[in-house]
Amino acid sequence: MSTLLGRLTPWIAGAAALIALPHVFTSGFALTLMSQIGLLIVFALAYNMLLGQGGMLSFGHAVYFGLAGYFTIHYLNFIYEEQVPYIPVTLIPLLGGLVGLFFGILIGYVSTRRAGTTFAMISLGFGEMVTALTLVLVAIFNGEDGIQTDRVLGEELFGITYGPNIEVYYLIAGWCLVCTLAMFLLTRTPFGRISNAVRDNPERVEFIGYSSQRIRWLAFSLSSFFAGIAGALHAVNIEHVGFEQVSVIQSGLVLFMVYIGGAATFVGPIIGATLLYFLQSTLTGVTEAWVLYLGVLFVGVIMFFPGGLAGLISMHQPIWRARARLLAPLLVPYSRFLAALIVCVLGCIGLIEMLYFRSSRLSTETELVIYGVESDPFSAGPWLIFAAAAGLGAFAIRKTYPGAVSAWNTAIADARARPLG
Amino acid sequence: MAVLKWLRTLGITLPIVLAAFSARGADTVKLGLIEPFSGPIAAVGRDTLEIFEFFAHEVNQRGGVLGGRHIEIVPLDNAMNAEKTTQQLRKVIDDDIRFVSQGVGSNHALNIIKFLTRHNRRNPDQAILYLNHSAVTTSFTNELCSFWHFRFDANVDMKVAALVTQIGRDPSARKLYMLNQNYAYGQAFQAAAQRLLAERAPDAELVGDELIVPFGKVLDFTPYIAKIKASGADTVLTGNWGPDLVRFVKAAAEANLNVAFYTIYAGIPSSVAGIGAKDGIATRLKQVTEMHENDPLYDQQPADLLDTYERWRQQTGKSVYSERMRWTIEYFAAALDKAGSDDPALVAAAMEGMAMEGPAGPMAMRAADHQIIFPMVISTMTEDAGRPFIYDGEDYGVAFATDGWIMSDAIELPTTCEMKRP
Amino acid sequence: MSSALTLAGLRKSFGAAEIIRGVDLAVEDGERHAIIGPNGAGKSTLYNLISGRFPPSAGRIHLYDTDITGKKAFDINRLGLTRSFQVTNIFARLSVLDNVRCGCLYALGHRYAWWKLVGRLQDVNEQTASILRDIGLWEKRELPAGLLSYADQRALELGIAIAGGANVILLDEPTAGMSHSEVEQAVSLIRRISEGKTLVIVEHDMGVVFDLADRISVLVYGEIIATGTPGEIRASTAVQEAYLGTGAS
Amino acid sequence: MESIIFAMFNGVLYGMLLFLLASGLTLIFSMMGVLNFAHASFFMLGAYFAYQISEGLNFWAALFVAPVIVGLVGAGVERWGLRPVHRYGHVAELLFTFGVAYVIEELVQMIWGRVPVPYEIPELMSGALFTWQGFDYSIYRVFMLVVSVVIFVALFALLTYTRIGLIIRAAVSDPVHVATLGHDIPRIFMWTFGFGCALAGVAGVVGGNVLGTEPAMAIQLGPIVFVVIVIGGLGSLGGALVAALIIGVVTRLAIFYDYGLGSLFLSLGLEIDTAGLLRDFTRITTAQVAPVLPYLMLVLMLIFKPRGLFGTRDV
Repeated sequence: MSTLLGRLTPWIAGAAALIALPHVFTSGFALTLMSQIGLLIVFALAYNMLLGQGGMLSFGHAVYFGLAGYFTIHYLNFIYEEQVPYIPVTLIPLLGGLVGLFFGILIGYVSTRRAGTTFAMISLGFGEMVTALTLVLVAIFNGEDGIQTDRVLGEELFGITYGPNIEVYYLIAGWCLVCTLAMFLLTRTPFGRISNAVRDNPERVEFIGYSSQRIRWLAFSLSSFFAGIAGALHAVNIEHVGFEQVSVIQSGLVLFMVYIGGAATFVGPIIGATLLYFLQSTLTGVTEAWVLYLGVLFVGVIMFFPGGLAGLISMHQPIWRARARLLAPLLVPYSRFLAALIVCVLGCIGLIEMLYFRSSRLSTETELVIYGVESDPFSAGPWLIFAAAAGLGAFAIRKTYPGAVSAWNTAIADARARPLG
Repeated sequence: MAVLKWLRTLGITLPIVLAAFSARGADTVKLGLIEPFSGPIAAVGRDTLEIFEFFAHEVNQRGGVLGGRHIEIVPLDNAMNAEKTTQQLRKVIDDDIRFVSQGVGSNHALNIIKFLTRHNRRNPDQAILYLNHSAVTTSFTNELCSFWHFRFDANVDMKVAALVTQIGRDPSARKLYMLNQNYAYGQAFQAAAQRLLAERAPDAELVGDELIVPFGKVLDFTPYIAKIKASGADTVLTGNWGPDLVRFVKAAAEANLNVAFYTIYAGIPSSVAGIGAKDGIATRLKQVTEMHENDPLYDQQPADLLDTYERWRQQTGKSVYSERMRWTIEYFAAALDKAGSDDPALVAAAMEGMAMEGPAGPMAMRAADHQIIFPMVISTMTEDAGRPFIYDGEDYGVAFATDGWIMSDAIELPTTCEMKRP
Repeated sequence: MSSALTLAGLRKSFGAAEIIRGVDLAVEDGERHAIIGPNGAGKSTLYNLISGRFPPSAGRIHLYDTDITGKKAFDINRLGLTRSFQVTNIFARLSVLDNVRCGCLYALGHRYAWWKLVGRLQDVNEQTASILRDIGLWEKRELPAGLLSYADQRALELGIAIAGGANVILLDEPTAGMSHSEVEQAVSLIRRISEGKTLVIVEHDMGVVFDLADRISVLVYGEIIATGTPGEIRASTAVQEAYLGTGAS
Repeated sequence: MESIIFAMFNGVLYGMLLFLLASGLTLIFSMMGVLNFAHASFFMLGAYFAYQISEGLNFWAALFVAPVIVGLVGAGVERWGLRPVHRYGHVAELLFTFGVAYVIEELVQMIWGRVPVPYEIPELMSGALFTWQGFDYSIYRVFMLVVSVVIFVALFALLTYTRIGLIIRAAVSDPVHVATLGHDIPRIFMWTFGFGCALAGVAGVVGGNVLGTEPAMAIQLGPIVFVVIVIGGLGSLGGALVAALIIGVVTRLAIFYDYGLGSLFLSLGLEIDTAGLLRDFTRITTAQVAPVLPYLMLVLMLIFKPRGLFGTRDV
């Protein structure tokens, strides 16, 4: 019983957090932010069924997210016009999931015949094609304007109308929890394990009785199902869907979320979706260079931490499990490295902000405040300071990095040397 | 050289900002500006912000509104993404901002209209008013019209009406070729032109009518140029903007296609910069606007307005190319004063029917649908016609010269709006 | 007597080069059959043809009475033929346990199931555990397979191959690169797991071959020049000349 | 008949520009197995560098200097970016270049601003060379064609007949072996990548002034280039050429023979409600969907011939 309780603990804690959050952050902005994060978590986890679990890199997964969104909006509008059977809004996401599943099965059949780079290119091709079609088929997609709806269909269970945003938040939170649990359990099924096996070694799988193509197709379809649920939730939350939602930009964003969060672990996409969307929503108002920072972060993660943020955490898990005290010797070398990293990053940010200010400043903006200090990008002082910080930081990174690595190596070797228990 | 320019502008603007900062503490009337300030078309959003801040500052310098309160522009980035627009609207509600403006992207405009319709119905005490400075979809002041929406730009149909009227006057426009972007806006342009051509330009024959996949998907326009050439057209009428306009015009110029281009958006900075002087002049590129700097009427504007324009050019290194954004602020200020309150419902009521002196005669905010009606001018890109087009301090070596004015009566179209007032 | 595996007139060309030049071979049900030959004789290619990695250019392959010529690898596997690889071919990021588990899922009828949890599949758990103990990796079951030592990875390779309980097992140089003591362990392991099954083994270590095999076939330049008991092969002058002779002297 | 030839000639002109872009991508892919998502970004860099250089000097200086700079940037990206990622496999490399594309786009905006730059065709070549069907072909159009053909021939000759080509081809099929012969494979890869990027740079120099030089040009052009090399068969230079020409000609013909899909549906006996949600299908013409056709061809190709026209190997 205690192990069952232990396993359920994270889920109960997660549910409790989802219930409590809107009482902590009460503003409408925060509520929208959390609602979006909730549905993006579903989308990111769905995407990771491809990338992290199945080894398929897709540049066009927003297609299923967006098409489900379009369908949802149309369906809600049709309910108003009484052309289709009534479905309560609570269950509408399921409908979106089925739409995603339908297109996933259809398009997946063609695209999963190949893996690796070719698969990536096909997904890009489909993404481009569907985006172009949303602009051409005006009656269905209404071009750039997109389509709108009113999510309030009337009273449902317990008098919920989904008029107030808090009700939509709880709708999303509920679906997010259910989908997360479902996708987590999926990783523990025969399908989930073989999907991992296909990722690691598609050829070998063929010699233990499995068609790797069939597995990819199944993974693709199921992933599209969950992406469809996320798309429907998005449509209900925003009451609008437009071509941005199917576009390659949206696909790229979810890729960034999953990869930066960490594709190799289950929680990675959750971390990535939360962190990136939060940063995106708050930083865009602060700095113009946000997209550049995002790109650099992404490239940096690929080059230095291919496991993503969650990977950084989970690489310490064996040490932690073996003996928590083994983590202690890591503290000093890690903080040295971190300090160097922070100095370098702060210096670089300063330089970039000044460059942006010089190239695209508005005449109504006359001063640049970096880290609370007014920095004049037209005098040498700030340039020298930030360049020095960046340079010294980079130098210090080179000096401290090997120390951090060797500390980890020692710790992990110690941890592995201990018997299983 | 560039550094010098920056230093110069810094010297000019520093006192203004200091003044602005001293005003920050006071109780301001906030106007949220929801535009893309990041992402691929951030330039358009940021230009808008600059104009709004500049002219809001002008109003504040004159003594502000409502007996000394200042107008504060609150930039809200939507990154050209619909969900971000909604999110920013919720922020607007959080921060108790009661007036918003937007204009880049009619999809966002539509979202704002729908959102505010719902919000204002549910929360009449916290109603929010939307001042649309540039989103041109005609239906916003027809079947989708709302009491909470005011448009300070001509809609597509009106702009097409102006262009078609001018084509009717142009004796060299005999064979007309239309090419538009295949989405809501381009189709509306096409439909309006088809409707108005027979009536206003009976001598012009429509020899081609084409729709293309929009948003930069067409990389090479030469096949279209070949078709235009084969059709014998002497005039092209297009609503294209962005890369779809730039590549179209450049391809025509390169093939020495001898036609005149009637467009809406040839004169905005990204078009001028992308097309360049040589190709623009070769294709006799025309635009329809509310005003331009080289029109004879320009110099007859009130002296203080000319002063303001001159300051604008000095401070920003940019030409004056969107008068309507100035009006938006002016209307806003005048309506606040007329209402004597910053209650959006009262301000909206005050704005209805409000008249103001435009650059070429009176203009009015039609009460029936909240569409502004004003005279428009068609102008052609030329090499030298007085004030050259400048942007970010760069002189593009071109200017626009007036072809003719289309007065309000020719632009004013009937509306189907059934306005519901609270 | 029924044959477990029958090759008839098998040929394979890559471009102009013919690698397999008409192989006829019948492996009896339940026997341990070794295929030996110099490097480049086409042993791995022969395995690839049998297991369905490539289709043959000509000829037929039968698994018992079923014609498996040109069938897909997974179809052949489902009919009861499994193989290991000369170059270690495992699922590097999965745990050792999951590697073996994946090997038996299909055979135990769980196929593509996405509605059952692997942890709850009693039959799979039991079979996985018994194979892990057999190959001596039970203690290391939670390690990612990529972190295993070379010898352990070879053992795991074998474990994945036999996990499905296939009747016909093709092993490709299972002891390659092992130390002397490791080889001994491997041989006893192979003997154990092939009990009651049909085994075909390609091997360079002649000790292993003569120790294990009931019969031996000699493949030289894409042709089988001799088939017989270890004694017959040892005595064959043709084999001596073509192959063993060079090795013996 | 002449109009068909005319449309096809236009298609060839456009196709050769596509090929010019695709050639560098194909080269990099066939040597390194890396699909460079940032390829169109290097194309964009070529256009911007060319603009900057032709502002200061002239077009001819830009034509030779800009690609060299782009090539050096590309080699730098390979040396300090791609090489460390190599050990994580091709998908990681693809992701890396995807990220690089983002970064380059932002850097371009940071340096040159967010509006297009006025990079124009040199005065000398903007005149008409000949007129066909009343359509003036500028000297520049033909110049572009010549550059593309020269590059194709030179590349082909380089790979087929020179020692470097031999080493490069050997390095692809058996890198370990070539390394034991004393060739520095990482170095070869670095310069291959740089050279491929330089080719994209050349395309940027000659294409930037025709297409318009702006920050979004990479993202608009990138996907179509991938379509070219996938249809042609990954890694096949000849395939890329044929695919580029096919795409050029097909899209041209689709615009020229403006055929309505509605009439196609009618001839198939399908009736579509002209007011319903599917009404657009009756209205659409082939000209309107011309830019989508390459993607459609890509999908069809992958269904019926997954390796592409001339592809010899899987990815």
